[in-house]
Amino acid sequence: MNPSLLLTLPLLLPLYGAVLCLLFWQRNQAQAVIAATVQLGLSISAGLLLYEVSQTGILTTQIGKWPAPFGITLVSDLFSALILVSASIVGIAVFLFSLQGLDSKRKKYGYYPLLLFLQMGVSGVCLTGDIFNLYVWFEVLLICCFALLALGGTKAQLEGTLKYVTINIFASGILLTGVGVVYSLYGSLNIAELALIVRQPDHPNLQLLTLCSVFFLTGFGIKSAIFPLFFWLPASYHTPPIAISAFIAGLISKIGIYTLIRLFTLVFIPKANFMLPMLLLLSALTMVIGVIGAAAQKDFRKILSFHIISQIGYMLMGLAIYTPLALAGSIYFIIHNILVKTNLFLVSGVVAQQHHTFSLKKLGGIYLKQPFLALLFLLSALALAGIPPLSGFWGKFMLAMGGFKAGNYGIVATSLCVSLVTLFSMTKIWNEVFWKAKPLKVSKPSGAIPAKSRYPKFLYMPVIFLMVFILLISLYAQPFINLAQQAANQLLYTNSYIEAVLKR
Amino acid sequence: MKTIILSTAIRLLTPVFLLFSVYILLRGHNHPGGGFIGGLIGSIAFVFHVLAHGANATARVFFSLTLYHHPRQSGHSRTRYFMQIMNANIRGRRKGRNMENRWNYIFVRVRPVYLIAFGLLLAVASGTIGLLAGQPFMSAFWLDVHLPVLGSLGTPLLFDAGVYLLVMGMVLKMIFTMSKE
Amino acid sequence: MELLMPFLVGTLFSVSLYFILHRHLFKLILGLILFGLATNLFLFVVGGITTGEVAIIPQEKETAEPPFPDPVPQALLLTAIVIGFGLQAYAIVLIRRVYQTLKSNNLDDLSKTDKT
Amino acid sequence: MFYTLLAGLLVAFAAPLLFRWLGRYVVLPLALLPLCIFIYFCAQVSQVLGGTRIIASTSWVPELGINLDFYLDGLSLLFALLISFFGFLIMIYAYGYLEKHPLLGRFYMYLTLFMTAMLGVVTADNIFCLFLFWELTSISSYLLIGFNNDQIESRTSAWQALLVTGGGGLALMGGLILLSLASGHFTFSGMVLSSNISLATHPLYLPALLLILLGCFTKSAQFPFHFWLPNAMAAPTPVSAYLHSATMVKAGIFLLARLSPVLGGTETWMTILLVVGGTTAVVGALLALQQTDLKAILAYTTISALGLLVMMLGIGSVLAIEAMLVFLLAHALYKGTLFLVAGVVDHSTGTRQVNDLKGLGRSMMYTGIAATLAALSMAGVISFFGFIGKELLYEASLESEVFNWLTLGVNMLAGLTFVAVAILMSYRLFWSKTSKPTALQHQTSPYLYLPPLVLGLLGLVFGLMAGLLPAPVLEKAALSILPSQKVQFELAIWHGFTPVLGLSMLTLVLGYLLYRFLPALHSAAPRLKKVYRYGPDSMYHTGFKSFQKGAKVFINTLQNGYLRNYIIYIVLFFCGLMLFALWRDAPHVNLGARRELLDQIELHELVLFVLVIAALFYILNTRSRLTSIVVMGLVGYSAALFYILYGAPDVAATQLLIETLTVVIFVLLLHKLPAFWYLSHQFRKYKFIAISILFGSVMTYTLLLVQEFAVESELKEFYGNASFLEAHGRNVVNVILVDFRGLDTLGEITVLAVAAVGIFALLRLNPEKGGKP
Repeated sequence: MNPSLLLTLPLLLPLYGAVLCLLFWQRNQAQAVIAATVQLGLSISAGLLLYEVSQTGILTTQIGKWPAPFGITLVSDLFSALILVSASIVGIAVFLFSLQGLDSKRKKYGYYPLLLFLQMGVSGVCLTGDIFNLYVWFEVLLICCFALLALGGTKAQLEGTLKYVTINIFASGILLTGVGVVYSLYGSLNIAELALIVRQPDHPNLQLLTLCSVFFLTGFGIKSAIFPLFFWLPASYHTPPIAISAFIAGLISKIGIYTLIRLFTLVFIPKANFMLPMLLLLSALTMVIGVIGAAAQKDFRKILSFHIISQIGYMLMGLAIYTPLALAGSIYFIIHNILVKTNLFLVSGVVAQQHHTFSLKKLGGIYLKQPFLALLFLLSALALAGIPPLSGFWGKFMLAMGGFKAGNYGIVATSLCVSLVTLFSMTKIWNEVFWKAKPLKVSKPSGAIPAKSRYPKFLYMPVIFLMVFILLISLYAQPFINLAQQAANQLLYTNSYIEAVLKR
Repeated sequence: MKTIILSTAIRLLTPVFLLFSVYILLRGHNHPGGGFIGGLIGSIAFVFHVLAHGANATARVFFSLTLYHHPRQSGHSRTRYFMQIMNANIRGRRKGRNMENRWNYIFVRVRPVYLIAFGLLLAVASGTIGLLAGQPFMSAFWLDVHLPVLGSLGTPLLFDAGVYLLVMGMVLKMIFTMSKE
Repeated sequence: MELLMPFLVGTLFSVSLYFILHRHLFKLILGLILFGLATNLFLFVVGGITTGEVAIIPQEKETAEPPFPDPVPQALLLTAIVIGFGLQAYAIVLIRRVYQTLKSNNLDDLSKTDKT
Repeated sequence: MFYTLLAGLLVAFAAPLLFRWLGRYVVLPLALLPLCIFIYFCAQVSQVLGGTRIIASTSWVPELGINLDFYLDGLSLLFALLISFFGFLIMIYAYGYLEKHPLLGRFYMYLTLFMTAMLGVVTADNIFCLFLFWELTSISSYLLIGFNNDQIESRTSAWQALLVTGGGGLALMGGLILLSLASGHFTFSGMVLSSNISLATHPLYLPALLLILLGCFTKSAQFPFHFWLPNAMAAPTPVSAYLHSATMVKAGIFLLARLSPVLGGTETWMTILLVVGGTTAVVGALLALQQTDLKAILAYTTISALGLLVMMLGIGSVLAIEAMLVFLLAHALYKGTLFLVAGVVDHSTGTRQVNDLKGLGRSMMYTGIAATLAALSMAGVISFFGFIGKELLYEASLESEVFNWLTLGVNMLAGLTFVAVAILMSYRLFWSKTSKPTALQHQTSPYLYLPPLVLGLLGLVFGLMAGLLPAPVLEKAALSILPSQKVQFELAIWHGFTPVLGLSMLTLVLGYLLYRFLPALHSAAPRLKKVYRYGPDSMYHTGFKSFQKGAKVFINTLQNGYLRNYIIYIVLFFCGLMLFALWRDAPHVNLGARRELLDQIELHELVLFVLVIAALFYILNTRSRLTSIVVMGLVGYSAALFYILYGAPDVAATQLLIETLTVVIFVLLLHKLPAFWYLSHQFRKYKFIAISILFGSVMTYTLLLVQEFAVESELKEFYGNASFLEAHGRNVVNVILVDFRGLDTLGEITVLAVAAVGIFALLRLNPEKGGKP
């Protein structure tokens, strides 16, 4: 297939979909139909892209036919294609959930177009090969997240969004200055060309590369919620309805880590300076503090939210170890986490729909009443905790193996300890929500959760849908691990990327 | 703000501003200007109108269209009927023998959100043309004509026009919503 | 002026950060806007500033002849300004809604969602 | 073999469905499964004994060395037979035990899952395949312990067991990875084949060994991780009998045995195993004596027995391995029986307290017989299999190279306890004379007493025909543990009058005396509570609670809800890194070289500069909101002036218009707010000023530095050349925006569109106006 079509479809489909949704403003049925079509098309095109990339190697297209460093490049290697595919899967699941799991008011005020714009932003971030364009797509992501997080305007949402907005605008500013500095020092915006430039041993500004990387580490560090920069996440992710927070929590923070990996393998090679030990330290702290935070929570969604941070630490760990195996572990872990985290959020949504609360204290008895839901939760939770043969194990295993091979014993030890605490917090939810008998006091429906839907069982659909994929990458892990390893190799041996983009 | 002079001035100035904004849009490719600046100027024209007259008035004046029509009477010629309709719609005169109760109208409201959608659609569609022709997205196509203000005609201009519409729609949407608060 | 601009940008950054750290909502939004301004100016200055020339090809020529300012930072800046406007407009509205809903303009009152 | 496991998994997951269709007859297919598996493994016996190694291998993730490799040697076979046979009996027993339980289907699911996992553990060749099943046993054990999920004790115990064994599992994972790195193999068979001395001197040997031992010790309830096992007795009795006495806890022993040809033989291995095993045996025995709950007594004696097994592995001689294997089998048989008996008693009388139970022999005769058979084996009475085990234990201890008297002492102590407990479990419960035997709530069903009876009898049969039945399999098993040694088993009831026989007799006598003292010990037990406060169980609970509390305090301090603190962390992080990078890598700014630039500054520039700075300082101090807006607008317009001064008319126009719009929005939205009272920073003002200045200075310095090193971009030239000729536009900036970098603009207008939608939703959709959102 024509690569320019393949590469632009993930951008164009949601964009056209969103435009159509805007034209059918406030007509929920029509918008749902449009969104459904787009989700389907998006996953097909992402799947085709992945297939094509795995068959023929890195694909590129030059927007506007302007040659490489001058026009904007869209480029897809295996890593981005994998992320896109998982994003589209999550998109379908969240869309299915929103059909019954979101109130019609929120849908009326732009839920579907916002979701589609958000997906467009995700595609843009994954596909772009230009550092300023990356910034632009991140802003698209950001504004969509703002709008979605505050959609509905409850007190908690507004409070959370305010913190999210402030800190993320700050991050965007830092990123923008970083882009300016990079352009000024190296005279290019094209990531591949930058990669080429920083690999010239005699470039006069090479010593300033670390300085540039600090901007991007901080900027994307904030967006991906690594240790001292994560505070917006636990403040905001648990406030909106599940149909929103599942997508944002499941996907968006991983997009930040995706970018970090992309830039720190291509441009800001951390090998030569203090960045690598720095990243190791950050990943360890992120893991530990995230998991401690999760252990302290007493709310279904808050546990899950805080947990994201800890898992981000794992993803950073692969980058910090900087070997193909560890990086493959990170990639696999990202995909696993996108699917599993979203699924856990969706489960919490199903639970909340019927019990009107997320508080561990008030929930209970689901194990007896809804054994199937309990099974779905248990599988996801164990996958998150990295119990073999579920997906989390593979990622963890590759990271641990990579860490040991590289001699980074400390970080592996930390990650294993953290994984125990993960098990602790997941089983805490299991104990309280599923095993414990339901407390007699029945809680009233509160704002963030829609009233009972007509087809409560329909909410199982997205959970089952995601579970199929989780089990697929768990039990039939080999092809995915293989892909992750190839992706990691593409990332670390940058020549193929540079050649594909610059055609040199 | 609501002094009569000012509001009259704004009423008169708004179309001027709008024309100016279109001019800025069109010359943007060769001189300072372009879709953004044009769109912003155009929207600022509306903003002042909103500040002076309120959002509802602006919406009524600029963004809604009432089309009057009536069934053609058997004795009237086609030309006369046409004149009547034109009279009614453009000059606002809906008179005529036994006509008072026969006028029907169609009310069309252009919501700013449609402007946004249409602008975005225009912008992305101008890029898609290249894609459909088997070229990369946003590949430019130029017509071989040369116009005085515009210079050449091509898809990038379409793109810029989309930007113009979207910016205008966005600002209008915001201002309308805010002033109704 | 090339040497003075960094100090101006630095001052802008300082003032904006000071406002962002303030616990009054209104000051927060002022801070955010000034911060956006500071980043834009930073981008502009870092792209190199030259006086007098513009990046427009004169009628009689076919290519731009040096000296002309680098158009790339300008284009980036334009994009950044507009994006910044979108974000800021949203932030302003958000702050108004926060004030309306939570009945406070003190940021210190907004610490409920974080607590366990 | 692979299909056996697959069948197990499938049946396990089908169990709840089968339960829905078949009701309580679900037991039929589920009991049939272990029976079939047992028969399957029986059919393999002759091959294995003949020396063939049965291998089944399925490729799974070869990239990581993780494949589903299985093999069946003597050791696996012994365990597999044990597991499947026990599994069969337990399935039947569970049917009697949980006859009317509504969740019987799920129970069978977990139990079958566990059985399959256990079979996987013992037949795995690939170390990570073993790990997979190892974790599966932990999980299924967790689900089974918490089976009475409405009771808080069950939940807590299940959680404890999971965390302890799960933690051990993670250590094991680390250890196995290190082991595979050190040895270069992913399979046990590969490691054993290439096993040489070099592994012991490998730098990774010690960490790998320690981690693996940690995993094994937690699983096999070795001191100080033994505490979860007695608590796990919250599970229904079939579970306790199956998992926590006969099989799962022996997974650790199994792995130690499996790895002893690879890791064993070093001094470290020996010392750790002897010390830990010995301590566990003693502690288990001492604690068992103080218990009055039947299952607790059995649990602690199990711990003690596990300690003995570990000790024997530590000694590692042929005799010790022989002793270990025999004792393992004997223990599984009698302890399983006794657990089942305890379950029957509990089920029929409603209590497990020793002091409330008396004279049950008449009402539950078959159970009593089973208990007696098992107790005789446990006490090590001649002609029972337990006797052979005990003899061998003593013999091996005496022959041990190190600590031989100490190991013998430990063995004796454990033996005494076993005798005392055995008397308690049989004589005291069933046959002691009493005027008021404990009344039964209901009759015992044959499903409940037949399985223990079979097991008990098996103890006698194995004892009598020791050389015939179990010996060949055990011998093969020993061969897998000691591949390089010559192993010859001669199991017999009668060895003649040896010192060891004397010791056995002595144990019996002393054990009886100990039994007489049991009531005294029981009454003394409450006084020892103080000691337990420092025991590992209460340490666990204290640690657990303080971890949760500490985590809460910690996270509430860090994530305290104050936005400005978050910003401060971020800014400090950024500035710190920047300063470090500047200090470490970057050259210094050389302002002196650029001094002449200062002379080029024109007056209007300077005025503008001063104006902006002044405006900024003014805005800092003003209290009026309107003034702030105006001044802010002024600053924005000045920026536009700068843009126009330095050749960016498009940017300037945009900035101008946008500043205007911002001011309008401000006026529209914020002027209606009620007059705001002034909120000062109070005390922290200076801190904030310092941080702000730090941030500003870092940015200034960076800017100055970057200016110095800026390069001319090739983009500029290209755009300058191509703008008109190829893109048909003279305004290069605009051409970049709509053509060269049109995608940026597309993204940008998307931002605007989303902002508009978001603002609309934010202002229109709120809970106060439209009811619930």
